[in-house]
Amino acid sequence: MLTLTHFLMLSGVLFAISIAGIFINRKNMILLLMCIELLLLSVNFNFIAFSRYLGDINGQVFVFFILTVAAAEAAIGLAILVVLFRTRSSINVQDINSMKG
Amino acid sequence: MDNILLTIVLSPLLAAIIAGLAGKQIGRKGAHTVTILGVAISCALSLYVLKAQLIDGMPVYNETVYQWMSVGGINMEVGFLVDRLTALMMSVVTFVSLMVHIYTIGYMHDDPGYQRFFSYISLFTFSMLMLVMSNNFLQLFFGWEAVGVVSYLLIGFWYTRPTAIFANLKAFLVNRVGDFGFILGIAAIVLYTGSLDYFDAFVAGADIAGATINIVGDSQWSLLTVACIGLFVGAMGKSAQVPLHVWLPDSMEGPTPISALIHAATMVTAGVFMVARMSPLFEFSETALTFVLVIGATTALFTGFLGLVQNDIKRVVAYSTLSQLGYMTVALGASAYAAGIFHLMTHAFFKALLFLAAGSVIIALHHEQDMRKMGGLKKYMPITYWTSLAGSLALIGFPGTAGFFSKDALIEAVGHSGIAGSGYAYYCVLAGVLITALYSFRMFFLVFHGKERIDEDARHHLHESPWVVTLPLVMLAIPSLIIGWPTIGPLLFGDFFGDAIYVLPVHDVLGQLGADYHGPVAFLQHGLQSPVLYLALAGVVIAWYLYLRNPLAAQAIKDRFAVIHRLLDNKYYLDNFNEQVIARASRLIGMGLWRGGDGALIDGVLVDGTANLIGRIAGIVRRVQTGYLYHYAFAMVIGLCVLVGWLIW
Amino acid sequence: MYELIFFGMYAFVLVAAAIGVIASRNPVHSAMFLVLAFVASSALWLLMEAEFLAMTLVLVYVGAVMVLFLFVVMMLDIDVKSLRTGIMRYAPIGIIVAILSVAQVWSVVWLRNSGLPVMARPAAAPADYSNTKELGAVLYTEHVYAFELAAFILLLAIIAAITLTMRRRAGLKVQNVAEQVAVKREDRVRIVKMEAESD
Amino acid sequence: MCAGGLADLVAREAFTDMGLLSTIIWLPIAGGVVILALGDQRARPDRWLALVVSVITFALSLALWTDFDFTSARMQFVERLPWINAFKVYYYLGVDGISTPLILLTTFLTPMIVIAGWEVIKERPAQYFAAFLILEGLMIGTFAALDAMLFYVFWEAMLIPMFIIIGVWGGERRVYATLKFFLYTFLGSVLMLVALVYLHLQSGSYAILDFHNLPLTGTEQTLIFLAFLVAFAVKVPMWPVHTWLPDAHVEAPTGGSVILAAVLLKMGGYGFVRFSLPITPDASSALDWLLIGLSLIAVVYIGFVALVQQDMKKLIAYSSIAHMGFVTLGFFIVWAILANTGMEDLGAISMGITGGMVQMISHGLISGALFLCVGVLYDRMHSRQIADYGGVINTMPKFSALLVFFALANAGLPGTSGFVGEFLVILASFQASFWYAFLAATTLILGAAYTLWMVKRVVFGDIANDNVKALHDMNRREGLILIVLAISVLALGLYPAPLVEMMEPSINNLIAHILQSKL
Repeated sequence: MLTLTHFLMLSGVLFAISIAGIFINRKNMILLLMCIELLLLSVNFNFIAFSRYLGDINGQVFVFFILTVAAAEAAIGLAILVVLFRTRSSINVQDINSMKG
Repeated sequence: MDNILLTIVLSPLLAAIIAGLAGKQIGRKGAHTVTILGVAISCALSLYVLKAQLIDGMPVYNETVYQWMSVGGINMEVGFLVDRLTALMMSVVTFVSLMVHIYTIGYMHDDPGYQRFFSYISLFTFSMLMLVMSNNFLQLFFGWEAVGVVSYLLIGFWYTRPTAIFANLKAFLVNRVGDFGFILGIAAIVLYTGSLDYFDAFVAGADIAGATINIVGDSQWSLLTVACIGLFVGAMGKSAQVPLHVWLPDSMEGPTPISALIHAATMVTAGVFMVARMSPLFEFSETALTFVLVIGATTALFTGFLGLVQNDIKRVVAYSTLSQLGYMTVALGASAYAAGIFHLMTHAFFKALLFLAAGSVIIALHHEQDMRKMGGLKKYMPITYWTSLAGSLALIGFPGTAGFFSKDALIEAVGHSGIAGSGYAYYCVLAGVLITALYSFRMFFLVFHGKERIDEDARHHLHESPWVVTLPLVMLAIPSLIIGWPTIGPLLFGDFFGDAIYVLPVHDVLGQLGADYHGPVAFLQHGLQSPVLYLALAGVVIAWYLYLRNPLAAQAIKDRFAVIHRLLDNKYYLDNFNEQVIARASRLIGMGLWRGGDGALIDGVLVDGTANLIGRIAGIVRRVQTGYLYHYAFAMVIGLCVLVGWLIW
Repeated sequence: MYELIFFGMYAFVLVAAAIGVIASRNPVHSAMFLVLAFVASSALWLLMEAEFLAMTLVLVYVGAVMVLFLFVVMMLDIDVKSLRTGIMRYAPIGIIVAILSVAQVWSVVWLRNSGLPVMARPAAAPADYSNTKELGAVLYTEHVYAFELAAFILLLAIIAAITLTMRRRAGLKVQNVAEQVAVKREDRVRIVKMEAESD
Repeated sequence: MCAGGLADLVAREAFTDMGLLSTIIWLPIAGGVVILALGDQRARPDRWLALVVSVITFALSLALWTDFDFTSARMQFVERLPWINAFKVYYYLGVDGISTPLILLTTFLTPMIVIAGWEVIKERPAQYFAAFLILEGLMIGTFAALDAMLFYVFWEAMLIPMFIIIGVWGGERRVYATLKFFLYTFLGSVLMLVALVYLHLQSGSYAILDFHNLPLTGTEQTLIFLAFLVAFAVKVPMWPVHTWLPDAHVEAPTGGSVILAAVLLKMGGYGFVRFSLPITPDASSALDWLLIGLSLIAVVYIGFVALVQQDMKKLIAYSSIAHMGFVTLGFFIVWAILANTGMEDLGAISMGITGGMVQMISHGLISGALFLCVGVLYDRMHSRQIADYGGVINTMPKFSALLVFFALANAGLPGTSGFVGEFLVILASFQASFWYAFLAATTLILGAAYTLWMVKRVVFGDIANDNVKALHDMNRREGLILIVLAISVLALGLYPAPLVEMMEPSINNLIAHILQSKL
């Protein structure tokens, strides 16, 4: 029997993997962006699963919006990345430290 | 009457405005024409008002011109109170002012600030009239300050001279110290009467005496005494009484005409006038009267001493003014208000005369003021010589001159007074007579007699002054000599002042003298027997001996009493005290409060201290903020984990 | 039963792909793994009868966003080596946090199964059911404001991306259309008065 | 006047349309925005537009005076529109005898500032003029707002243009000064916001007039009073939270100093009479010793500090603090008078509060004029140090005459407006205690000392150096503004009755209100 639990656990695992990814690939900005995509994916999983099991279509609407925003975020994030690379020839997060007091 | 009074006040003001603002357009001639015209109108109308008061029996005029404002039921108005006292003052002020205006044409004729000067002195006339004609304390204060300001402007008339601008600041500040007391005195009266009007205060005079005020601890002071002393502190500032007299000698930095007008004849007597005007209040406070008496007596004698050692001709006259102001004040303290006013009037004439004569000498010598560089001017400047002689005789109280009548009566009155301190005051004024004669004739002899010590090139140009200078001298010499004869009777012993001056029967020394009064001639005869005359003559003789006959003796005395001479030369070290102690202490306090209070304590500890504290804490905390994005991300994620863990626990 | 098998299969692929994303040395590989993860999720979403979103995920993400990623990854000359130095420094914490979060999810949904597992599985939708239509029905009515806003955000993202990355290189020859249109006769033709030559 | 009167002063149901007050608030703001939009152009339309707008605003504001009902304490020219319904916030404007003079002062001074900056501002002039116009609208709004939220919005919004004015056109240490200015004032006003919100929660309304009638316990009053005190004391500014003012003044451009001294400081005084006194009368009564003490410290302490200043602007700034001490002294002397005279001596109380109000108006004119004078000198010599001057009168006689006049007015010369307030407050404080009056009256000496000493060193004397020698007298533009100010200072000094009459009903009403205990 395929239950909600399956999906929730799957999304939890996915979430955990992407968090681990953030820790591991902390310097590589592209991978960070990818990990964020994965995070959002796991969230979407939850939304769709609940939408399905609770019979509420609004959950899917939410996913729709998340996808939109995520796409926009990816576009801008990559644009920033490109600009960053142009100015610093590196996408190492360690180099982006002007926030350091 | 309204229109006449308004014209009296406003015509000098209008003239001042025209000369001041349109000075360039109307030129020199226009400026002096318009201002003299303004003051002449004023003078003529003042005399008319005096006549109306004296002869036509005009009732006391007391009307409001306009309401300045009304706050909390207290009406603050501008209005005129014209009685005989006011009318007399108006006449004296406008007459002397007119003389000074005319004199100025000659004295200032080559000064670039010609129009400005005329504007100022007309403005002064306006202010002084506002002061004497006021019917309430507000306007009195207005006039009081306004004359102070014009005096400030005039002392600093030659604004490029460092001494002049020092003197005018000093004059203004010392006067402000007086005004400080003055405004407190006014406030004390308002506290009781709830009104600024003279009459409300006068009517309540006896009642206020009963009221008390809590000042130090639980001791109850008489409100009236506080008010009167406050008012008198104002008078001390304006009328240059010890210890607030220090500004007057320095004020001689101003042009001589204003020394005559403001610092001899009119403004400095405002305090005397004011106390006389407030007689219904002062009468009820013995303490205040004693205070007045002692201050006046001290001023009369001790500033006279200073006149002995001065070499600047104007300063000698200035110290003699101080001394004479002391005399007037003594009269006020002895409740002989009429005598004070009488002396004020005669003094206005002869002191203005002496100043103008000094000015005449000064211009003849091209602004040389040091008496050691004069001498023997008699033959060069006969008119000035004779008029000076008249002035000096009047000053020392030579029998028959105006000064004789006023001073003699004044001293007699003090002698009869029973107010505490009158004994001290009596000896002070008697000794003062000798001193007065001494320094007056020292100056007279040094300037007009003896060896000529004049610069060679100055001697070539030496000649009598033009008529615009000598005319006022003559015009002032005449009243200086004779005005005492017709006026002593009504002014002192008659009913001249009517209700304007109020004296309690207990204090009425003039009334006692009046019992023995049988006309001026008899007064003169009586005067011949009093010590006053002989003291004055002794003074003249000593002066003659020391400065004409045997100048070496003067030097010997100076050497013998070097300590005293140094004390006098340094004006009892009062100026040094003011500058070194008071002024410096003020600056030090200011510096301390600024650097210490504002800078170190408030800004340093409170403001910047807080900022620094935050900065320091932030300095520790900011190490957490590595600036690496992933550290923030880690923190978020770990925080999320902790939060969720806490939630599901 | 088939569903469970399919779920297991795709879930395995998804997890494996996700691990591949975070673990592979080459960013290109990561991107490819991410594509795989998306496709697997899309299949899982189909299992949950979210057809429209599943398709959108494939179209938008795999088709557009991931291509973008790939472009960027390939275009930029990234020094992968330096990025991978010290990679294991934070790995322990990462793994601990990951395990912790899995444990937390697990504890919520499994151990303290607060009624969730027993929630009845909804019946499959009938054949004429259109997920797209359902979604559209709420999207254009209830959520129309949000929808418009999303459109606006996308527009903003486009503009932002363009303005961020656009640059004018020096020496590049470009047309300035506005200047061309605004040109005046005086700028181009100069009429010179000359004496007529006699011969 | 019944004590519950203030709330009845306005017909509450009336939802009136936008009217005169809105016009004079928004016209300058709109003008400012237009100027910003036009930007700097060679033809300099900005300054002409600024001048026209500010003059029109002033002309319109004169209607506040001509149409003012001098007999009533009611709010006049009331406008009330719903704004944020959920919180019962209204766009609620109205003026009485207390706020009208301050509004007129604002509209009167703004054209002066525009003219003063005419040729002087070289850098971003359009933004400069726009900032002042917007500031003008916001200041009028603050004085006219009868809704606490609206008041707060205007109050805080004012900081922005002022911050920009000092920060952009200021002197060398402008960053330090602006930061200090901003933090000080902001800290104060945040506490005020807390108090306002609390009052709203208690009364269910944001109308200031409702706050006036709100019964509050002693503790509540004390806390609210202290919150207000911080806000207003910073603005006034009172000792010891005054140190931002000298710095801000020194760094601000001339126009900024003028508006800061002339109007912004009055916000604090206005706040005391509009908020502290009527909303928390019992706390004001209980804590009046604190306010009187601080005011007297301001008069004496600051007087000494002003004496030793080397910088003209700093000196005038310190003298402003001392003069504002008179304002707060006049406001809070009320209970001391009652305690001393033992009777309901409303006359003296009214003298104190009226004196404080008149002092605010007068100080606005005089300090504004003095800052303009320093500006005239600064534009020529680029120095504010007294030591760099000397003998200015030789080269600038007309200017010197005006400077001396304003200096004397600053020293409280009778016949100028500076005297009126000081006189009334000294009279009133004597009713409370001899020593209060004694300390207050020291300003006669100190005020004259620091002002005239500066005048002596700057104006009089021989020409001090070649720079002074090269000075040229003021031009027509400078002459115009200074003469207009001189005339108004003189007019107010010689005939203050219209001003006092305008304030009288409102002040009487205020007194009746604050003497009624809320406990």
